[in-house]
Amino acid sequence: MVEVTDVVCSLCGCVCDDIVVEVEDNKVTKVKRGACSVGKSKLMGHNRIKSPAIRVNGELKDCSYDEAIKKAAEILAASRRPLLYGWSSTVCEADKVGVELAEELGAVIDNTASVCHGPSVLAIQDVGLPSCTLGEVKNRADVIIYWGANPAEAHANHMKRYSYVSKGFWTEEGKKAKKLVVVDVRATKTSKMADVFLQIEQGKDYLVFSALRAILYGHADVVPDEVGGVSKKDLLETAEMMKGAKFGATFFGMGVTHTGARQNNIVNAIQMTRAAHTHTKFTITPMRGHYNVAGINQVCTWETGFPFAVDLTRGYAWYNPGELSATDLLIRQECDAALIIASDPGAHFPGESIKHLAKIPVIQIDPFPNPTTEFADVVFPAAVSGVEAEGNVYRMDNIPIRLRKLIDSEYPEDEAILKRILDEVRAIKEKEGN
Amino acid sequence: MFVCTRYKWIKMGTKVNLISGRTTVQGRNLDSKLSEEYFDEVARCDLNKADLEKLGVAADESVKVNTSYGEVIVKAKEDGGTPEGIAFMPMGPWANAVVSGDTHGAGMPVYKGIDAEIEKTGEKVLHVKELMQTYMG
Amino acid sequence: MQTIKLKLKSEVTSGVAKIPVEVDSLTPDKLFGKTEAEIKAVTVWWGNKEENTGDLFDVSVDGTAGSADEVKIVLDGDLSRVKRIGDGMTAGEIEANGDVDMHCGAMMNGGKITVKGNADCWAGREMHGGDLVIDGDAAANLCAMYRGETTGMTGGKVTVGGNADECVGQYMGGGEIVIKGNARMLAGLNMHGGKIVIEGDAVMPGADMTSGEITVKGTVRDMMPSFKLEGTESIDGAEYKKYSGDLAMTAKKAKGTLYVK
Amino acid sequence: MAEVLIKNGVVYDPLNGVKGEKKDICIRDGKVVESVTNPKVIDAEGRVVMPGGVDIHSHIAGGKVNSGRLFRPEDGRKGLEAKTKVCRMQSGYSVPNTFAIGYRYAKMGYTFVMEAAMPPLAARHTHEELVDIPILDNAALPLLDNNWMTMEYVNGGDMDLLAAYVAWIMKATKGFGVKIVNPGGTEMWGWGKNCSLNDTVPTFDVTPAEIIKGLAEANEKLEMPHSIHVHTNMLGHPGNFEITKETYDLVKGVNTVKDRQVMHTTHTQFHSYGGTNWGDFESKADAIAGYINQNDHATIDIGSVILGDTTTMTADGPMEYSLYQITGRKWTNHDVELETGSGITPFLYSGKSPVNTIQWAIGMELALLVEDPWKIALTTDHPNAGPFIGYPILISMLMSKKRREESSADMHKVIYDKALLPSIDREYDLNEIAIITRGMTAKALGLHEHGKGHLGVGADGDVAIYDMSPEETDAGKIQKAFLNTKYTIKDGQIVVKDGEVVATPDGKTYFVTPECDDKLTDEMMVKLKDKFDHYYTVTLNNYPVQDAYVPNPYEIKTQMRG
Repeated sequence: MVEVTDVVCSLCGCVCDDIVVEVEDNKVTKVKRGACSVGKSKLMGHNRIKSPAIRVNGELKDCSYDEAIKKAAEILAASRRPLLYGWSSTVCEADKVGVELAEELGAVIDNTASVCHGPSVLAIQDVGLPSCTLGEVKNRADVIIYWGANPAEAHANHMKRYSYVSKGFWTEEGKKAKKLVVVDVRATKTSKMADVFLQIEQGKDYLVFSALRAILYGHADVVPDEVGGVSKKDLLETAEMMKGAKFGATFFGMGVTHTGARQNNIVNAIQMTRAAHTHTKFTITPMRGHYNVAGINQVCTWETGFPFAVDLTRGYAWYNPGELSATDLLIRQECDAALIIASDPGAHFPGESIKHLAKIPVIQIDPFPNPTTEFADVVFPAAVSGVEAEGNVYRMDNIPIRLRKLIDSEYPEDEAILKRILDEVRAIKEKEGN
Repeated sequence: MFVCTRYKWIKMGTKVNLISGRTTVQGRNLDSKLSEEYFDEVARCDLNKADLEKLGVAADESVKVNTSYGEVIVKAKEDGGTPEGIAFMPMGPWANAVVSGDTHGAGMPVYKGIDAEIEKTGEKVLHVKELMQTYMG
Repeated sequence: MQTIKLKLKSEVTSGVAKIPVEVDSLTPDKLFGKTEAEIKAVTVWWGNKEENTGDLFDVSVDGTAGSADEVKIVLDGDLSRVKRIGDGMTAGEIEANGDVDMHCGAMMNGGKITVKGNADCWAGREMHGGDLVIDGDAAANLCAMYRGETTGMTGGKVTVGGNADECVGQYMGGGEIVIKGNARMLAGLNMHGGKIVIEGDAVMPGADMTSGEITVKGTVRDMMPSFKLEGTESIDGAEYKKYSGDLAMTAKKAKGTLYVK
Repeated sequence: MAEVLIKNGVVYDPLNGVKGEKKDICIRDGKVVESVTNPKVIDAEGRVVMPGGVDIHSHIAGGKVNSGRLFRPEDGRKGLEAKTKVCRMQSGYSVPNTFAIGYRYAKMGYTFVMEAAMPPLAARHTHEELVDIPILDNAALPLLDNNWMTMEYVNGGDMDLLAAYVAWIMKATKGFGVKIVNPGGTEMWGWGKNCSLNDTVPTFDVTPAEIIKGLAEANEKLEMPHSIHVHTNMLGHPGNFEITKETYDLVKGVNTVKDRQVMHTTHTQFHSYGGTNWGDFESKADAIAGYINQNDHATIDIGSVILGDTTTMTADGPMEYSLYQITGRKWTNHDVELETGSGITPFLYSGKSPVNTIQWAIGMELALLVEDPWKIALTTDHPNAGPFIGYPILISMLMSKKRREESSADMHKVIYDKALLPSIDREYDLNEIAIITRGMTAKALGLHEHGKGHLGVGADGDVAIYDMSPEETDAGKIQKAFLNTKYTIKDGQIVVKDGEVVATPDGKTYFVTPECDDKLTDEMMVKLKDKFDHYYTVTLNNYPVQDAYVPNPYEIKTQMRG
């Protein structure tokens, strides 16, 4: 038995890196410390896709990697509008090959941000993002707002490691000396911990943000008695609490990105932060979901100039979420082939979009079988990043951390599979004289 | 401490405002979506006690969730945190069966805030593989 | 006067995948002076391959033109996957018989486009001049900006016969938009010039506006809580409340005007 | 390996005293040699030949650069170019993608670029992007001035321990030298405040002046190739020239065994401001240049303005906030725990604005008023005062008074009242241009000892051949020649020919590993470990940049002086 320390979790955007596990006979046998139940489950492992396979007459038939590579490359090289989607639950090294493959194919490349924090990215492109690393929140923040986020369920270590419950340099007393504000439609595990819980009407976030902004800028007089189910009195008290902070930190989740005004909710959340910043230090950070969704946004941006929903048809990047994001392409039935890696549109896309995916050739690269496997035509099992493969990832605050390899795998890494597909695509194009 | 609870969005009868979102157990099974635990956690719809009573549904009985974009059968669950008139489904294939793919030029479907109707049903909840089969052909 | 008829061949949109054709190369400016054979040889993007216009469209040319102003392009067939119609045009006329895909009239500087159907997202995006008439509905981001830009439409006139989806005229700096039907949420978002008239209903109009004018003749749902009531005014015989805003942008910037019944 | 002979060129190699001589350059195995036997011959036909350009200060890689790209798709759409058989896709103007950075610099004849600010905690990010930039050799300067460790050692006067910490950061980040940005101010910005040179930073009880001096001493103890590299306090504030001069004075007494300055201060244009507010704002370039002329311990780069829209980005968080408050445009801020921060906001430099006009003049005034070109480098602080692609414009301005007069006529008339530029007659010659773009920069970085910035035997085979004769006086033609080389040769390989990129080899990353006494390191580690145990959110073991991030390393070892 070997104890491995400083293990990095490859599940959610918290990317906790102080986990201790035991490894025996090339297996993770125990997660001793550091991980939440979700992360622990990831580290301990699940049923795997056992072999590469190609669908023949409706059934997946096992085959060699060589055969699957050849088939995948043929599908992609013949495609007039391929979609390469996913990229969030793998490492940046693989993402780079993905961008190169997309460029070679004249494909659309999109990542899971488009159904997660894509609206946040659009908002940042509108007004920017006054933010900070999570350690700044840990050491300084005395007022913490979770808006449309439920970290107690979705990011179980977030409050303990980084925010409300953590203890830092100027926050030695921990939560005793902090205020927690939760804004949500439902009462949640997180809202039960709050000093202030604003239970707002579903879909009315935008109005509440604007009201708070007007108050923070000194125009409480125009704000009506009630906004989005919240009384003016509560809004005024919340604004006072924000103004009185030494260091305020807002975190927001999919309660805001998925609702009503979507990207404009986030614009407004950021505008509220800027308004609060005229009184005191205030920051805002999206609660990114997958452990490396921030990373594919980074890689895609430094390579193409744009973070997601990028069309490389003409050899240069045309960026436009809402036109080129995966769900849009699929509901419009635009693409004629898809490569899905490290994600599961079968589970997370609207049914209307899945219908088109089920009709076109789909290549899947993933360690685990999932709903997408049910209609994939070529399937590649891959090593699990963070357990069987190392590589770079970006935490929700864009801090880069290197995943560790804990055990050997019989399966190749995502990067290696993608490189082989890319080589094969190039060989086909060479043969065709392109 | 103050808590705002004056909740105004209460619809009549079986009409609800449907939202979907993450849960711990759903997250724990992200890499094992074919498992029973995932099925039990995700193929469900949380409603307030009052709404359940209106529907005449007990916990763990099947309900049909209907929107303009589709319908799906899931198990009903009681959740005190969910206000009257709101239905919560964990994110996953069942919730998505009734979500629109239209992003209104934003790239993001509206996963929360969908007008839905809920009714009691005797039909069985489809397993994930069966649910995926409905998208084929 | 010259009429160039382009009818999209049915096989282009009859496959399992409906791959868009991008026709930014087919504007009166760019086709002026070309023979039928030359027009057929102009390339358009269909997915990741460039194709000859003649391979995707039935092409016919009638009459002659002394300038691009005298060129009229008539588009027929299933145009629901034809993107960037009239992109950047400065003169002449385009008539599209049916629903058109995204970016119709984007970056338009002059001339006229008539859509005899619905227009998908970003019609009139960053339009600077000319006339865009959409008989049916307009999808989201009508006359809005490109991602990251802080100026959308700056000139010209857009008329929508039906309804319009979210974010009509976002970051609008000039020009005029008339929506005969309803507008979904956030019409005139971040507007800093120009004029929007919504004859039907609107949701949260005028958010973050700093200048310009919006008139909603129907009902407003979810009025922004950060506007100041300035009084009432009569427009075309009807009484309107006049608001200034958006104070969420600070008083210094809140120079927009919103008329609501 | 292949040999190359560059014949008939007129060579400017200031580090070797070659000022426009007709001279052959021989390259074997990527290095300059005395002679070659069977070379590929490039006939330079009387054109100007220089060593590959060395940029001393540019923001090309890392978190804030990429945040700039991410939040400005409207800038991205400006520079779109399709992939070719050789080149990857390109995008962007003020914030180009990684590929475009490599190609565009190489086309201007540059072969080495220093990334001027690397937050240690996010060093992996900087390296990931550096690796992705084709052709260019590169290095990065870790930020060390607002680090709690630094401030605590400065406060305690423990200069040896400070040196041990600097050494550890250098190794942990694979960094090249000590970067200082608004010392103390960024920590204050953690609370939304700022500070000036002699203000005390609460909690840590140190002044920016003490931080600068302490780091200068630590830097020299470690015998680093480069001096401390300083962005002084109060950037961009009217009247800041006094603080700038005071900052220079701080390190006057610091000794170095190296043949270079003890302080390089950067983007000096932003620090040469007179007046008390934007109304009476005026140029104080003469005061700054006068100081530099009279002293030998400090060098500067100009940070000259290129008119047009750009993206400002710096670790100086409070400064970016001030700028955003002026413009109201989008603003991104990213404070980094225990270390540093950053801010980003777009900015338009307009010739119609009196303030921008004076700023535009100051950069060039500095270059023209500093008498010895070995003390000054050409930069735009890319992309802060303008994108690097504007260098050829600046070169043509420095070489032609006529061009400056023509351009001044288009600017706000304030240029004739509050700027000095119209009264300056000096014109740079090609030798001086070669100094401020390669000779001086390589020497100030200590890279001339490692084959950069010159063409002597043993130097790297990095050569730029410009499509102009040495007699050329037409500013337009000079600008055109410096934008697209006839040839750029990198390590003996032709990478640009006739203004087109023809090959894209990987660049090397230069970093310094200073060694110091184990006992000292052990003592420092006790304090450092406490920081990780209690305040950082990344563990000590996951902090250092792994070797995998630097696949083409060039390591420079130094030893701490006892």
